[in-house]
Amino acid sequence: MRLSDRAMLVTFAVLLPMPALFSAMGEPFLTVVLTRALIFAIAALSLDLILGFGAMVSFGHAAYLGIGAYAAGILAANGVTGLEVQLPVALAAAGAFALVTGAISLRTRGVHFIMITLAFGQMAYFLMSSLSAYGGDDGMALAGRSTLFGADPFGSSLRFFYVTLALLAGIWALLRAVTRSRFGRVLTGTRENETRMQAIGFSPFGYRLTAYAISGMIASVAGVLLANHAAFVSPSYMGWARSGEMIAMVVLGGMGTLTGPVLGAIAFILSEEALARLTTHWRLPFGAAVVLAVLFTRGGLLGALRGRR
Amino acid sequence: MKRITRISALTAGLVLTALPALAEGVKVGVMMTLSGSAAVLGEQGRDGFLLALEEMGGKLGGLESEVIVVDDELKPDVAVNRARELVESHKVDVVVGAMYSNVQMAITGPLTEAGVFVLSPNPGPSALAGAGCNPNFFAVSYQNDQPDEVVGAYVSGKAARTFLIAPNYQAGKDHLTGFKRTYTGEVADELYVPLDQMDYSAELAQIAAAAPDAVYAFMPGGLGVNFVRQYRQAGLETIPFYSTFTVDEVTLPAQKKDAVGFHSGGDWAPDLDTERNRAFVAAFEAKYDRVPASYAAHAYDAAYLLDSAIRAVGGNLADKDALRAALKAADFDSVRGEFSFGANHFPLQDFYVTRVAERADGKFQTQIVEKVLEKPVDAYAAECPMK
Amino acid sequence: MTPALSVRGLTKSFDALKVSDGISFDVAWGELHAIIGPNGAGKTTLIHQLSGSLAPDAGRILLGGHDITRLSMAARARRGLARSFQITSILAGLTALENVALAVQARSGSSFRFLRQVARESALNDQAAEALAAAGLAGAEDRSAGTLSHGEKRQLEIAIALAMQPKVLLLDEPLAGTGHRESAALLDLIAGLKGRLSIVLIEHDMEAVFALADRISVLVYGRLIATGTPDAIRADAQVRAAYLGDEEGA
Amino acid sequence: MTNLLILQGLNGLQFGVLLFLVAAGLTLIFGVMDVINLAHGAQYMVGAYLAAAFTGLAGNFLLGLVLAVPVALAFGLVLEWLVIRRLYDRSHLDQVLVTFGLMLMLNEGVRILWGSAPISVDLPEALSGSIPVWGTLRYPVYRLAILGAGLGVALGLWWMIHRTRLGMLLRAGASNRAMVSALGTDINRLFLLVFGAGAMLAGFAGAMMVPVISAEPDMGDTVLILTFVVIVIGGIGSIRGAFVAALLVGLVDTLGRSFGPILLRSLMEPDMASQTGRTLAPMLIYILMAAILAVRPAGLFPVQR
Repeated sequence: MRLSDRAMLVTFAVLLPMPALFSAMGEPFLTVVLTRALIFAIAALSLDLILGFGAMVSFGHAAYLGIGAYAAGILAANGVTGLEVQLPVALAAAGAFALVTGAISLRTRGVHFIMITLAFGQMAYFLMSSLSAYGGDDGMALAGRSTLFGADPFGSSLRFFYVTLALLAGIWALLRAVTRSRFGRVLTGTRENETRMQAIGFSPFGYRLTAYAISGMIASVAGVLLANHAAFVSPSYMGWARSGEMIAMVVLGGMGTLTGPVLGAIAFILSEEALARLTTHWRLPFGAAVVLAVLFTRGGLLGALRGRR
Repeated sequence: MKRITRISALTAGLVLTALPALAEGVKVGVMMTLSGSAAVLGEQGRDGFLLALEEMGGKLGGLESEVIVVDDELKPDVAVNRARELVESHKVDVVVGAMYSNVQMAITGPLTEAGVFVLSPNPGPSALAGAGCNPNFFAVSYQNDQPDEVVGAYVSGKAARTFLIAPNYQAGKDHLTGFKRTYTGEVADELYVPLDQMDYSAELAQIAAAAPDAVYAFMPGGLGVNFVRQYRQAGLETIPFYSTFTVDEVTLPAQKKDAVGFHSGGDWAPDLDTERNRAFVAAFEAKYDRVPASYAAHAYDAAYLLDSAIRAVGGNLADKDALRAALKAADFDSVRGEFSFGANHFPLQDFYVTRVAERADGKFQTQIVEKVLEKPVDAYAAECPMK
Repeated sequence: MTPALSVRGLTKSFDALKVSDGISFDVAWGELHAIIGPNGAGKTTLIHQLSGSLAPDAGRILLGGHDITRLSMAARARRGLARSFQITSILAGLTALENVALAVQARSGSSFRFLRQVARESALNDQAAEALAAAGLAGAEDRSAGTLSHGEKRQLEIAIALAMQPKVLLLDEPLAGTGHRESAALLDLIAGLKGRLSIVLIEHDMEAVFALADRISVLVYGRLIATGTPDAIRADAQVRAAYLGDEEGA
Repeated sequence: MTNLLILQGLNGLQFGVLLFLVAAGLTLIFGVMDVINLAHGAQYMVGAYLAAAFTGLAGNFLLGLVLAVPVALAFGLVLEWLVIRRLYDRSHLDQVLVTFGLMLMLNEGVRILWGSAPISVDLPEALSGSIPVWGTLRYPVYRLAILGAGLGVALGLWWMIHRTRLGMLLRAGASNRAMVSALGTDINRLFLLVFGAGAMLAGFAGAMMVPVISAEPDMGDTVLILTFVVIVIGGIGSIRGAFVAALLVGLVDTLGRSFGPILLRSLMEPDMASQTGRTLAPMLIYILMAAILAVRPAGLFPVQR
């Protein structure tokens, strides 16, 4: 088994008993914090598909998080709380947005791609900010928790945690399959050498666009979870700084592996939460940590793990 | 009595007087915006509350208090998380907060459902005043529209055409709605600007072109600083400037002379002539070396309100109904003078129009021009089912 | 019989400079057709136009009689036009086998398959291993392509091209940058391909060209000044004056 | 209407030259050094804070401005020396992350040093007030001064880039990096210089704006994003492109905000129009950028590489 897979199984094994441990410590709230980290792990995984496997540096990925959150929020505000409706709507909306913006963005390369995805992210942000029927810039409280065929998967923080963990595991397995499929190999090939891929008969555009859409759709699942977790939907989910944070999670965790982003997201959210408890000026040490981590480590957390072997 | 001083886990450098986790003590969460450029308001609120607590020797209604100060970062999703943490981890009895309406709307539901009382030191959103009023929520401030209604009523007799401007978010629309509710003249135009805009040259040109008799602005915090200065620079000061939350003690240190003579409206000003207020302003300025704003005054009142209620129930926090009734009674000495709660747990109090002036010591503050409304009932109270 | 590749009046200018000036030639089935010319003659521009990374201003390119002038590089590749690159162009992060298997994958079925593990598709792997072996890289299947030696990378390029089962193979200076022993091995490899598929060879090594080619075209300042058998080219006065003479004189 | 158009045109131009000052440095840093610098907006903020601080010390804004510019330059040089030069052989992704981290640090740093409250500066008497420009309409003197200073800097940059050896190196560097080394120039010194100059220009822009918008934390973020839009529209590495795109963005944004709702009102109900206008106005420049990139993926004035 590859190192990445082994590290992931260990991670799942460590995560599984955490809520019980937190209860025993008398800190049950940490389960809630960890759930948030797992939601971002899903988002980071989705970003890694295009960033790590497709070399597409999207600086607007937070938009998909927001699309998912708003799909849940707007439907809930109109009385539709079933995930059986919310998830397909979120997936469809995110997929459609990704196909349209991706088709334009993927005409560009390098820095231009980074910038145009940023611009589309900002457009989505401003659009939601002006949706005054759904809270506009303020956002809105989630009218009701999402249900699944009448069941209440987010009813307690414990249930929420395990539902999120299960989704994370499922998405991890799905992406593991996708990255090792024919499609995944073509995607990885375009990352390595686009001209070579064209010379053997692949037009990268279609593959890239497909990956871009899959990535956006998975991120929207994280968005639906995030809306339920915060019981709130806000345009601030879609800001460009959030996109930057997601890139940091992927790169600091180790991009192009499927375990790296998960570890990166967990480390990122937990250290953010921990620093915020120490000082209101937590962004200073946090920024410094990002700078130092990128400058002095290569290959992210997983790379460090690999280096020690 | 010797007291153990402990630094709250959430705010290094903020020293509070409290005993750790006493079963019979009272736990208070103070949720304010303490980071980002919006932090100035939150710092006022926090300092006002802590000043009152210090005056009371760290006790509230005779109980030892533990105060946990948290930063909502002005992000509703972060705020909800921190609120849940206050309930689940810290098991607070009361939360004093927040500073902005969007955060207030996000946290009030989860907190009150968990049986926690919420005292707002500033936002009084309409959604919590009318049909959505909440037995465990008390606005120690005002209903959001009221300051605007005061100014609207005042301007009605003075300007026939008024130009309105506010940021493009819910509170902006609410505040302009409040103004229009009492303003009887003609609205020249209504502009909504993006929240993150800093340069208002285009809007000022439109105001100049419209040549109204007066301008009414709701441009809170940093927006107001820039707007007021640019208003002056554009040579528009000949058009009378009325506002709410645009020129106050939070923005004046930056606006300085540029805001002098500009009007605002509210339920309090540093020069409000009550004995309690004189003492509060003096103590606040002595401790923090700046002029208190209404956010500090409200938070200060919230602490004394809480003190009075806990004392009234004899420290028995478990009896929520009794505590609610005691809070509702508002049997405390407010810096605002006469103060009581209406059926919807929003205050009944007097409102004033104020004007910015430079003090003898070179600092700037708002000063009361005249009392405009006497103990008005807010526009939404009738829809509230609570009696 | 229609030639494997035919080029008609290919013209390309950069600003005022004509880099391809009405180039026409045919490559017969199974022929190894070399194109030589001094530096700056426009060889690279020509191969870019043939492979599809550069669009000509005028002229036509026919592959097995079908006009491919307006097709993208990928579409040409799918129709049977393979190329190697002057500067080695491989997928460095993948293994040698994966590099070649991708080329097999490109011509066998859809690549929009998302769940089945591609590493387990024995049809792809077997054909890829065959192509590797044919290019002299048997045993290197699982090595990361980036860690191969320079000569091995050139062999890998040829293996990739072979795996595409092309009608026409464009070899852009396959010997560039290789050492003596490596280039000898590559020459053997190319000689072994001769007759099995049509090859357009661009190469600086004159000895190699004259030993391998069935026919040679000489490109000078964007124009083909002669096409013929090696002997005919050697004897051509125009060529000697414009090119070989220069070189011998230099 | 004509009056308003003239005023808003001036406003748009003034906004445009301001964006150009920030964008000029960023596009050179991209073009010549191939570094994405997300901390560039923070340097604009640093310039604003420096001007505010020095004005406080010197008691005079013009003196504060004069002091702030060299310190902003020095700040840029130190930043290059400490961090940025470690990024030259890194991927764009690493650059994005490191400068993102820097941006967080700088934003928080000024908050620690100067607090969260906005800091403002009084205008010098000579530049305050407004003058009539057209009929009864007046325009602030200081904004005209900004417009003039911005155009002056643009002219100076044009002269430097097209008439000096340094400019020749910069143009060469933007299209062919190897050539600069071949010309025997110390590439590290050139990069240090470019980064410092970029920081100085951004700092100068921030310093000039202090009397108008006051210094506050995070003020650089919005500017940064707008500047990205500018240099991407203009073509990365092209000063001329940055100039044209900056004016374009300035005018489109200002006129769109002002006249968009007026135009929409002739098409639909007033309520609907103002709602739609509010939604579209902030998105306008992003739509512009997407449209331009969809047609010209490398921007209006692509630099040949």
